[in-house]
Amino acid sequence: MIELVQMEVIDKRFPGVHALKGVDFSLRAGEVHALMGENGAGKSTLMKCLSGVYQPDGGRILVDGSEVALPSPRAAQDLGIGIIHQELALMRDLTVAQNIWIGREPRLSFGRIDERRQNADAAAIFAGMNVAMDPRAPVGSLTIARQQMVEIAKALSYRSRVLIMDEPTAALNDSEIAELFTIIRKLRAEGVGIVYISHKMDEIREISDRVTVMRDGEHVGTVEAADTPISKIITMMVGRELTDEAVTVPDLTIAETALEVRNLGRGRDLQKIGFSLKKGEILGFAGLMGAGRTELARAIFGAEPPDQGEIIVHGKPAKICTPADAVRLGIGYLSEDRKHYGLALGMDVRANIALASLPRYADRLGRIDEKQLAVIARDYIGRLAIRTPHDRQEVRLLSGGNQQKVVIAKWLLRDCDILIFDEPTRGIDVGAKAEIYRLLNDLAAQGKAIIVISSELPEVLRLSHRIAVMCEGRLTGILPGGASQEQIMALATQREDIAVSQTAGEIKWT
Amino acid sequence: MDLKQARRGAAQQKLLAFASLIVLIVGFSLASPNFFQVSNIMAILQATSVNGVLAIGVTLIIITGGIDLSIGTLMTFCAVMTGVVLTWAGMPLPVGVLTAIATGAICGLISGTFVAKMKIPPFIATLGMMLMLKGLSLIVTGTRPIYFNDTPGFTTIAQGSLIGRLVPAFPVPNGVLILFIVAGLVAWILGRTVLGRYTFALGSNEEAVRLSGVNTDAWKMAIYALAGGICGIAGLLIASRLNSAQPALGLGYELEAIAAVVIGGTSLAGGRGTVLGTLIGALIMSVLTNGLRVMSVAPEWQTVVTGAIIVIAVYADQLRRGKVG
Amino acid sequence: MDLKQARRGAAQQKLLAFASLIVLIVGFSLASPNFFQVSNIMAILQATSVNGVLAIGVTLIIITGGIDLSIGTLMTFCAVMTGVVLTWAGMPLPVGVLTAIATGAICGLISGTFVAKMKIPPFIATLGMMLMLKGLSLIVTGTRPIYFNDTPGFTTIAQGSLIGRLVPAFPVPNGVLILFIVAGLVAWILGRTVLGRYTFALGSNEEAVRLSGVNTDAWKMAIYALAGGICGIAGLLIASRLNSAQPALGLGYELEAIAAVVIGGTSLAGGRGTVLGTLIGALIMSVLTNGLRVMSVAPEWQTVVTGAIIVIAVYADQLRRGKVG
Amino acid sequence: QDKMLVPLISKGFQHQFWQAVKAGADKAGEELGVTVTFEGPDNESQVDKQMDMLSAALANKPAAIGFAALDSQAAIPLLRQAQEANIPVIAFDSGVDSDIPVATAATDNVAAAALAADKMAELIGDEGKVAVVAHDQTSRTGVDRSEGFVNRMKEAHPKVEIVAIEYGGGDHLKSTEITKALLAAHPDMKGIFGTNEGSAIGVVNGVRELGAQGITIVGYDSGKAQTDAIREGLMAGAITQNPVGIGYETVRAAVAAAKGETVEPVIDTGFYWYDQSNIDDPEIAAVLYD
Ligand SMILES: Nc1ncnc2c1ncn2[C@@H]1O[C@H](COP(=O)(O)OP(=O)(O)OP(=O)(O)O)[C@@H](O)[C@H]1O
Ligand SMILES: Nc1ncnc2c1ncn2[C@@H]1O[C@H](COP(=O)(O)OP(=O)(O)OP(=O)(O)O)[C@@H](O)[C@H]1O
Ligand SMILES: [Mg+2]
Ligand SMILES: [Mg+2]
Repeated sequence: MIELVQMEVIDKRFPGVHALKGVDFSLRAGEVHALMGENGAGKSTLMKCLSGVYQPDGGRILVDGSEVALPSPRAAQDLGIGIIHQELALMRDLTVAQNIWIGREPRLSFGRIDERRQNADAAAIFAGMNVAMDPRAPVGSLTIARQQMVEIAKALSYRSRVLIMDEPTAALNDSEIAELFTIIRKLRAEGVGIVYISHKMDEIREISDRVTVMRDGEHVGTVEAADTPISKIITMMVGRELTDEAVTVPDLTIAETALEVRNLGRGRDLQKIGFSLKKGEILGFAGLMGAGRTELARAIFGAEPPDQGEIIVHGKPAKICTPADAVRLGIGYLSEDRKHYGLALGMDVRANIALASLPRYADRLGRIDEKQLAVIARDYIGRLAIRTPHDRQEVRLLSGGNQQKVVIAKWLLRDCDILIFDEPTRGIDVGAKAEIYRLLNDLAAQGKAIIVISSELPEVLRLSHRIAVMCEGRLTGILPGGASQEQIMALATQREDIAVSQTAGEIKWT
Repeated sequence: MDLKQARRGAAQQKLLAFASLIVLIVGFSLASPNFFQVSNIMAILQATSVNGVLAIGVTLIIITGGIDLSIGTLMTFCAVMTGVVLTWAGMPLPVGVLTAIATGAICGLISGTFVAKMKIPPFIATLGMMLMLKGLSLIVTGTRPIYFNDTPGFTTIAQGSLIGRLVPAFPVPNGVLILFIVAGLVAWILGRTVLGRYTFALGSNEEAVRLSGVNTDAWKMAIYALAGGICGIAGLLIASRLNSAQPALGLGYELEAIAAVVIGGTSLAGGRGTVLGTLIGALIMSVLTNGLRVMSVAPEWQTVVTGAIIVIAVYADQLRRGKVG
Repeated sequence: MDLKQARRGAAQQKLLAFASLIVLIVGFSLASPNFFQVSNIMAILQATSVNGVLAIGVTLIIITGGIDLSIGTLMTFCAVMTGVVLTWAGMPLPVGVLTAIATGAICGLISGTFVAKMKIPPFIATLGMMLMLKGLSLIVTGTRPIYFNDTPGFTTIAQGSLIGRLVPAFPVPNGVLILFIVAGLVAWILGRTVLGRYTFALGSNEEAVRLSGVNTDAWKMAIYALAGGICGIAGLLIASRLNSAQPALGLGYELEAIAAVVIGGTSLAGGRGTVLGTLIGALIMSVLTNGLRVMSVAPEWQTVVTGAIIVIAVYADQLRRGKVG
Repeated sequence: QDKMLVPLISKGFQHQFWQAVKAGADKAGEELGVTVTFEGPDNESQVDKQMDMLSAALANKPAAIGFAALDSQAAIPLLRQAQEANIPVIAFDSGVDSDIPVATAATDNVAAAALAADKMAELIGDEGKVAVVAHDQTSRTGVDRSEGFVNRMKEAHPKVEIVAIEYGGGDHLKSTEITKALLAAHPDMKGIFGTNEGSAIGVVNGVRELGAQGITIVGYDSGKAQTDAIREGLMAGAITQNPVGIGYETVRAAVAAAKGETVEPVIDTGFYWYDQSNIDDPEIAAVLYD
């Protein structure tokens, strides 16, 4: 049987990095082929070779059994190969529809664009995806999750024979993931070959037919998904077994309150939010996409100050107008959008890790103690297993997951008393995820107060001592740790017009 | 619903962008009775025409995230080539018009090739062009102006008034008419056509456009060529106004045009911008210069006041957009 | 190991960055026996000093992703204020030196405030400053130059030669010494200090820096003030060379300085840049101008050749970095 | 507003020379009781900027206008507009090729530069290499002065070789660098002519910085730096026009024309050679400015 795509002994080097070491990969028509591996294993690089973004240094690529040259993304598209890139490749100043149809605009005479048809076509795609999206909204104004939906819609619009999805669900919530899977199943039935990259193990189980695992730029093995247990795949990926721990809720009755938020609000995005957070506590925030969790975090952190309400830090009312104020008070915020809000991509790993703590490592003349920073950077690179040739590598050259680890390292080094992590494990592999969970638990044990916002319910459940749930800019309830998924979902979908009756755990309504 | 609100907001914003301009006009009218006279208003419009056309051309390039420093000397070079064709070779007027536009487009294409194919930063590519064209204009003309005395009707290109013939009360010079036609055309291109779409897309995220399979290099070159052609029109206008091609002219015009673009709200980072904004920016600058002159402000104070008002106008704009807390 | 390799690569690159410069120098030396003479080399260095210092100042701002058009007229304004203090008020020399630097720093701080606090795009903020300072220099002086005849030793700031006294064979003028001291200092600030680190970080991703809890506005203002202070030094140099503060000078110097920065490989998009590159860029420009003059190339051809060589030099640089396929 | 308004549109305003013209114009304005305004573009290539200034001046309905044309042809439509509005135009500094101006108060730059050439030749012994550092390659004054100098040399002093004409835009620093490059290229250079104040001072600076000996410098216009250089002996001498006189005569003629009196069509304000020997003569001192 002729494979739809056959990649043979693909080799790719970057300065200082041997990213692909003779990797084989094949894709059949009508299958979902999961590509797994730790951060920096070479998954994205392999797929960029297949989609014409990179030219491999060695090996060959066959489509329908004949060797092809892929000198440009255009060439790949012409062969029916479409890709959703891990790092969103969108034009922020253009609208949703304009982004989707870029390069293939429906034209009228004189090079005019048929804007109406373009919008209608885009709307049709979103209708097919079961997503409510205005095709005329500028992409820059969307949250990262919704931008991800745009990327998916764009990839679907190509009607490709080969569809590569590089972590399409990293920013998505369970319900959106479910919608996406419906689409994927439909495409599979139509005979489309799909390469699916994800770090979410449960998804692999659910959607994939075959699984290929990569490690350190090498092909480890390809197995049938149906008869391979997840633990086996994990072992193939990380070379060891991982044990999954359950959350243990510590007794915090005598602990001091670190942060208290009262009646916080801003316009319609955030309404009358109140909660408190104790030292040593991990408070999880759950909610659907657009519930306002990010907005809340940004409001507390002073990135976009609230219109009303009080924030009390360590028992004292605080006035937080800028992030600098927040950090001075010992509050740190790890953004969900690392590319735009987390990293100075053109700077090296060391500088990024130090970015929030520089003055601490400088003398009175402002001289930076580079030696010490180097030691620290290497320490974090080791502890978080950041895959980089050295600590002076530019961050933009790291794989997505490794970039995320750099942002985490930045906030760990800053050593804040109150830490807000917004989607901290986005794009991070299972091994490293376990490591980060352990780190968060340790921090809590040291008496730090931690907020974790996550769209992955298992993550919220695995970490949180208490679980706050938001819906449409309101805090609909706070559940105790270990609550069931159903309880959370009930609160997450509690619309404003439905009277608030059910409460679980302590809820502050003001 | 939300979208409608947003649209209404945007429209209001555009209307408000006139605010600084209106304030200036009202202020000067109150300060001097000679300011708000038909002939002076026409003089202001006429003074806007060349800078306005240049600014519209460079708006295109700035939206792609680039910059063009050669527009001033390119304008001159186009004027010179027109002089060569019309006065020295004695060709008929339409050939001269075509020469100006073609010269501009070709030089723009060369700049575009430097930028797109040779990956030379736009600043350097067009700085090089600026110097080369400056020298070439002097070399071609032998450093002397070329006069258009032998081409009847040449001065009417900018100085005549088609509108004035129809409506004698509004003797809008043709140069201004041409400015508005160019503005309309470019606004249409930007808003409705594929070229315009790619202009914005390139400035927004060039890599993403390339990854979408678009031949970004070719489009970029097309945009530079278009901008060059527009500089050619500016060359015609200035030549017609001065009834001569002045080979030493042009240096410094790029700064003025870029200033008009930026005052008009287009970001030098690329990805956004409007022709209307540029037009308003250019008008603000010429109203300011003319008004201060009519008020007989001492020239050294004119510069100070111009600088201050530019800063204030843009600050007001930022306040309005809610960018400043 | 990998790191070492990377470092060696970077070092090689830096060495190679001299390539265009070396090619130019060798070329001119072969073309004219009068070019490679101690006195002419000193003249080239001296000619680099003012532009070089300005370029180093604006390098800082360009790395933050900004631009400063006011450097030329600010330099003049600093010279004028020094004249006011030294000649009109008869203060001693060190007060004059301090005045120049302080004036520059204060004006830089004002530009920085426009940019950081009032969110005015740097292009407009500094364009406004440029015009205001231009006018102010004329107003303060009453459009007359201020001479430094009453301040003994003022001309030695740029024209004397400390090194020449020690090593008579190398009469490096003090102006050049000052250029290199400024270069070393700024390179140190950029490479080793918190201020330098934030300069790069602001240009790389300002929002990320702000969300790291850094008071970005304050740092940005500090950077503009530092750059302004450096313009003050340039003002001292030019005043010392001309033994006078010429109020009408300065316009156009900004473009030359920015060109040196960009030729030196600093990106106008911000986030990257080196002082060494800027220095080389400034040297390329003055070697080019001087060499063409020494070769007695006709002035109009000088501009053409300069434009072409700038483009070629940067293209060679892009080839070397493997940016062009 | 009963006072007469007489705007002067010049070729510049920042240079000392133009300030001296302005001073003369202001003096006449005071004496005759009229309001004088003075304006000009930043440099002499900005022909169209000057047009805009002229039209703004016309908008104020002046009694008469003084105009130093950067390009006479280009100004004709506006001058015609002035004529139609019965606003008399007085040309100053250099003539306007048209019959619209009722009078012209100007210096004969060609003749003045020729005098500079004669003096230069005399000072260097009628042979050797000479260079020109000019302020502008295209403006009337720039062309007249450099060509006047060069042509006179060719005609009357064939053994003097003009080795280079460079243009420094009247910028002191650029002219300094040019001079240094010229001296590097021609170590046997005998003399340099600077065609305006900025160029001449630049030449003096360049020679001083290099410490070159035996270079004969001839300048143009005055200003403190130039008069100092002449007193010190660094500069051999210079041509001076009578800028104060130009300004004064322009306004005087403008007022006369506005009142309908007849005015002399050509007012030659003259030029002078000055050097160490006559710099303090009252006749010379009166036309120098600093
Ligand atoms: N342009 C580049 N220059 C240098 N190194 C690169 C470049 N692109 C990728 N790399 C390196 O190649 C390796 C493989 O990266 P890749 O992005 O393929 O990883 P990945 O498997 O997709 O990881 P993740 O799960 O984190 O997305 C990484 O070590 C990365 O740092
Ligand atoms: N479906 C939607 N329609 C319109 N706007 C939305 C939608 N989803 C999100 N938004 C925008 O996002 C804002 C809240 O998003 P925010 O990022 O704070 O939510 P979140 O709970 O963190 O979800 P996410 O998982 O997207 O990060 C809303 O105020 C709204 O402007
Ligand atoms: Mg990846
Ligand atoms: Mg969020």
